[in-house]
Amino acid sequence: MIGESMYQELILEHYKHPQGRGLREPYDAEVHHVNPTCGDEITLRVKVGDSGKIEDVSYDGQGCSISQAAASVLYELTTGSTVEETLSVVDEFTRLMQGRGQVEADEEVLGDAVAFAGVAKFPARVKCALLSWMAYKDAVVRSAR
Amino acid sequence: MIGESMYQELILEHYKHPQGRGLREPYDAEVHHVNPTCGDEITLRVKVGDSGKIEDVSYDGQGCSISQAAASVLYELTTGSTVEETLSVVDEFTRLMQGRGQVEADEEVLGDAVAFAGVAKFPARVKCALLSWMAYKDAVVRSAR
Amino acid sequence: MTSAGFDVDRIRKDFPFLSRELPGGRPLVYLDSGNSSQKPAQVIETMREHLALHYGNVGRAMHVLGSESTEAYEGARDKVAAFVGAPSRDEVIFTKNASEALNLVAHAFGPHLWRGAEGDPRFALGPGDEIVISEMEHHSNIVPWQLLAQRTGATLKWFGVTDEGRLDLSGDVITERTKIVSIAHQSNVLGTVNPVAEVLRLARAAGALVMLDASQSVPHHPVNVAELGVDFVAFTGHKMVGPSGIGVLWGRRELLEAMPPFLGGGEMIEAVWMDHSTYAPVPHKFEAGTPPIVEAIGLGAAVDYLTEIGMDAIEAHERSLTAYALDALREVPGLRLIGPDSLDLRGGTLSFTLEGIHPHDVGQILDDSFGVAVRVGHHCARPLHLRFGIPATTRASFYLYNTTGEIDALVRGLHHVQKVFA
Amino acid sequence: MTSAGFDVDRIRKDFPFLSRELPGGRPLVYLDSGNSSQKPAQVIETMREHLALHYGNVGRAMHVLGSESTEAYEGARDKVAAFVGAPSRDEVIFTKNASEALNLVAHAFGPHLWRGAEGDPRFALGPGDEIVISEMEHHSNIVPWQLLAQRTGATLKWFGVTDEGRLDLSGDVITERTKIVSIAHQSNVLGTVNPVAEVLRLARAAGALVMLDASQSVPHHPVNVAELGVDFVAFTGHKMVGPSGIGVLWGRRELLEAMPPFLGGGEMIEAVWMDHSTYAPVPHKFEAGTPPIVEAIGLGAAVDYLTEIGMDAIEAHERSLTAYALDALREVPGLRLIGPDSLDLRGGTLSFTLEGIHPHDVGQILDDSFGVAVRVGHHCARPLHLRFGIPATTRASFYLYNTTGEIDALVRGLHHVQKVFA
Ligand SMILES: Cc1ncc(COP(=O)(O)O)c(C=O)c1O
Ligand SMILES: Cc1ncc(COP(=O)(O)O)c(C=O)c1O
Repeated sequence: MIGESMYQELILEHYKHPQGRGLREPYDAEVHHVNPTCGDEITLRVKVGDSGKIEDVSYDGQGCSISQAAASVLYELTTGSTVEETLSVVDEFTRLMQGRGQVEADEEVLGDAVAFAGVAKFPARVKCALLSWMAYKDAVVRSAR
Repeated sequence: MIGESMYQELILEHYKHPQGRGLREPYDAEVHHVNPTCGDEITLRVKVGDSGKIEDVSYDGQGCSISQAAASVLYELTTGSTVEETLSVVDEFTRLMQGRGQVEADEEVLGDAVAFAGVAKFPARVKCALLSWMAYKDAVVRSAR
Repeated sequence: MTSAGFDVDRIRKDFPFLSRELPGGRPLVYLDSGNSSQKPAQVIETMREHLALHYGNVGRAMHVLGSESTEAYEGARDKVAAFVGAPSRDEVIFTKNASEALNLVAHAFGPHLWRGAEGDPRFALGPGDEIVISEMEHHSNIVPWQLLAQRTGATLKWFGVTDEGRLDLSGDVITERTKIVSIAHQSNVLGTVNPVAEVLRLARAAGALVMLDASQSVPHHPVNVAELGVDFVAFTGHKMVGPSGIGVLWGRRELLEAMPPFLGGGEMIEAVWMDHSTYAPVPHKFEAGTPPIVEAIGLGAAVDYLTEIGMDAIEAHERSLTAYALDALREVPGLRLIGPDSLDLRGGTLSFTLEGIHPHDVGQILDDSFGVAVRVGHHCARPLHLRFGIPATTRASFYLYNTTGEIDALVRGLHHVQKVFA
Repeated sequence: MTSAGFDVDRIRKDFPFLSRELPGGRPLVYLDSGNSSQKPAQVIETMREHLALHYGNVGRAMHVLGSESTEAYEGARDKVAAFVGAPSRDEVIFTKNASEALNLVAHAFGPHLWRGAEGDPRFALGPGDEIVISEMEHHSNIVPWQLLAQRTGATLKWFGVTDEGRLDLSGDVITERTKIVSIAHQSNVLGTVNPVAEVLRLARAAGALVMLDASQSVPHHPVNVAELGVDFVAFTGHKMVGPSGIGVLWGRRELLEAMPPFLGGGEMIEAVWMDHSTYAPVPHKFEAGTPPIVEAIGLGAAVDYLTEIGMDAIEAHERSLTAYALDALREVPGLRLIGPDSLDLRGGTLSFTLEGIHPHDVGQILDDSFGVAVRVGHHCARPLHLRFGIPATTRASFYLYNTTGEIDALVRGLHHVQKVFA
């Protein structure tokens, strides 16, 4: 990449000190997602509270620093928010990632997750960043059933 | 074509005043050849004398000026020569035509037929020029059976 | 100037080939764009610069050059999608030419699809099933379907062509057994623009899919695939001021997803084991191996170029050239036009015979003596020529860089040809 | 300078991409030629000039531009044929890439051939018949054969790979039922050069045909197809300093003639009627539609460029780079080389893992901080990575323009990567 490093300090921070990592009880739904092209995988659980707020997102998996850090940031951004709020964050993050570097990130919505903007230019890495987020979306849908 | 016209005076001369045109008796073999890509066709007969010399080549057909003129030149170059001599002329003519303009014509062998040198650069026209010559080769082979 | 804002003299400055002089100082008059078009400096320079400074393989590379190439390649897909009004960029598949696009769709049909659970019945084809094309097709829209019929035992049928050079839709060519109808949007010989809506209606009534060979329409008219309402559209870069080596298949996403893959290899997979594979989502499912990267980027530049001038303006310019040429050719004695002789539903492609003179000779003398480049032969549409009982025609085809002066040169040339062979 | 007459500094001047500077004045270190190579000015300029001044469609046109294009296009075929020692120029078929070449041959096999009288028994394939590949193949030499097995019901089998990264020829993989064996000449991951003669012996004993995926050998070694003695060879332009959009299939003439056509369309026919067609002689039988004209011409220029430098000299240069790199990488702690660790029967492609650090991160940091371009992932050889129990590797691959200084940069970069993730 020119000019702007994909490895923002923040991403390395999350990679080295992942937030919320580990699988915990209780949970409403558990999913297992794999990126077949690069072998990255994640197991992810969500617990939704009675108030409709995300009480916990717990996860475990393996992969590159981008996929690991993305899961950590996901944990921070979702826990404590309503399901609806988190899904709009997921949508915005997905839009950013699939924008091939042409899309302006909405910092208001994304918070720390804007650090991943540089990833969008590398189609091969987009999937790394999205792995946990797609797993999260899937888990939330299942938890509502 | 640049520099050197395909339509040498000689070719036009042969086209307008074809030599030996028309089907005649007697003959040892008759063949009918078609160029399926452009629809040109020719019927050609050969008569070989006891001395092994070509006594007559007679032909009829339709096609562009190149194919018509080539048949006329063929008639002139073959009649009166031995089968062997004519086949080496056919070989040289074929070599020239298939040389994609890279091959130097042997005037000693080809005589008037060098006028066709310019045709060799046009793959689509090479078949026009060769139609009667291939028919002749075929007929000679058959006449020997 | 033929329409507001369209300045052919300015356009001609963009095309380096026009700076060539033939021996004797003659200009080069290129009336063979239906065969392949010339390229503007904008396209050539885009390709040169990419090859020199930004080249890397796409998709799989994670470095500066790889990401620059990927961005430019996928950006070209966006441009092409917008150019033909594709509902989604993922419906645009890059092939090497229009022929590959047509073959790709033909290969989606077959009996082997009955085996797997994944087989979609719309692509199941066997004995008794029918494929429908027309008598005015280019060989590239005939032979793939002949080969499909041979592979599967299905029957190949076709619409005829009227004496005026129009599609003859009478008779019950399309039946309940018809699975696919594939016809030209515009004939590369007659210039005829076919009535897509009518063909579509007949096909839909029979439950058949419809493919359009738009090789001769996309370069010359505004084309919107969504408005056309067909299922597949094929076209080719080299005829639309783009480079060789690049073609396009547009297809409805849902159908592309239902189709089996065609070419197998790198980039078209999701995951590979020795005994089976899963495939990437469209469009990549149909782009096996390293694609024509720089060629797609060149096509993107071509689309930019055409868009900037405006397809409406290009169409209008060609229309006025065609009107001029129809008038001028009518004055040549012994000239027989093959195809519609009015401006109604036709493009700028004029094929004709000259009495008593073989087209090969016409074309060669025009080139030799006047530097006028036309195409002669059957133009890869032999059945159409058989239909008209002629082995070959001479064809003049126009594009945005042509002028009425060049049509005058053609007519002068034809008179000379008649003198040479008189 | 690594061998007499080979001057890498002079060569580097031919490659415009080396003039690029990354932010901070860092040079660009390109170690990803196994993925795709860079292009010298000679190739780029040949293409530019042809596009600008000499472009026309090939074969069918009879005018100045058409004949110049045809001459250049067919001239490129002569060059390629000479470059790989093809007994006849007509045995060289231009495709869009190596993947198409491999698919083309795979599509020659099938049960449909039993129907027609023209079917050659060597290409008849059905249930019980076997296709043999290997575990070290690129996806482009796996998926086409998987698809063929699915279409026909034939069985796909494969040679394993030893821990050292060599083809494991033990066991009776090839049997009397084997119809085709297709393996890589050189692995795109391991660098291993496979023992062609031995594979050929086994295949011939079983009466099977042999195809070589030479995508990674033709660019880097002198290759003579006649001496190799195999039946088919595929390679690709973009890996041998040529453009994208062009690949090559070489095949024995007699086999090419016996094969059914693959893609149908213009230029591959002799004559077309609505209900059947006859086909052109090889090579045109397999070149449907407008071919990648300018791309073939660019490949011709690439072949000229490589020939002038000399394939022996290029091979020697890469060999010395490989020796240097093997030594240097041995010094990096936690680095595990996947593939032969001696110079014996191997090319300049080095794949490895770094303990505890994902290759994606290795590649990206190398690029980010050092401008060192390597490839990371499974390099389109996922089964090979599964074989070694790893999801991905980092791969450095060398070409004629690389230097030992660039290998030093790689090693410095790897040390830095280890620091970042420590
Ligand atoms: C060994 C091998 N085979 C086949 C291919 C496919 O070549 P292409 O992408 O040009 O189709 C490659 C390169 O990608 C390769 O390294
Ligand atoms: C109507 C039509 N269809 C298909 C084609 C084939 O296009 P390509 O040669 O790019 O495959 C052409 C042009 O040659 C054409 O005019």
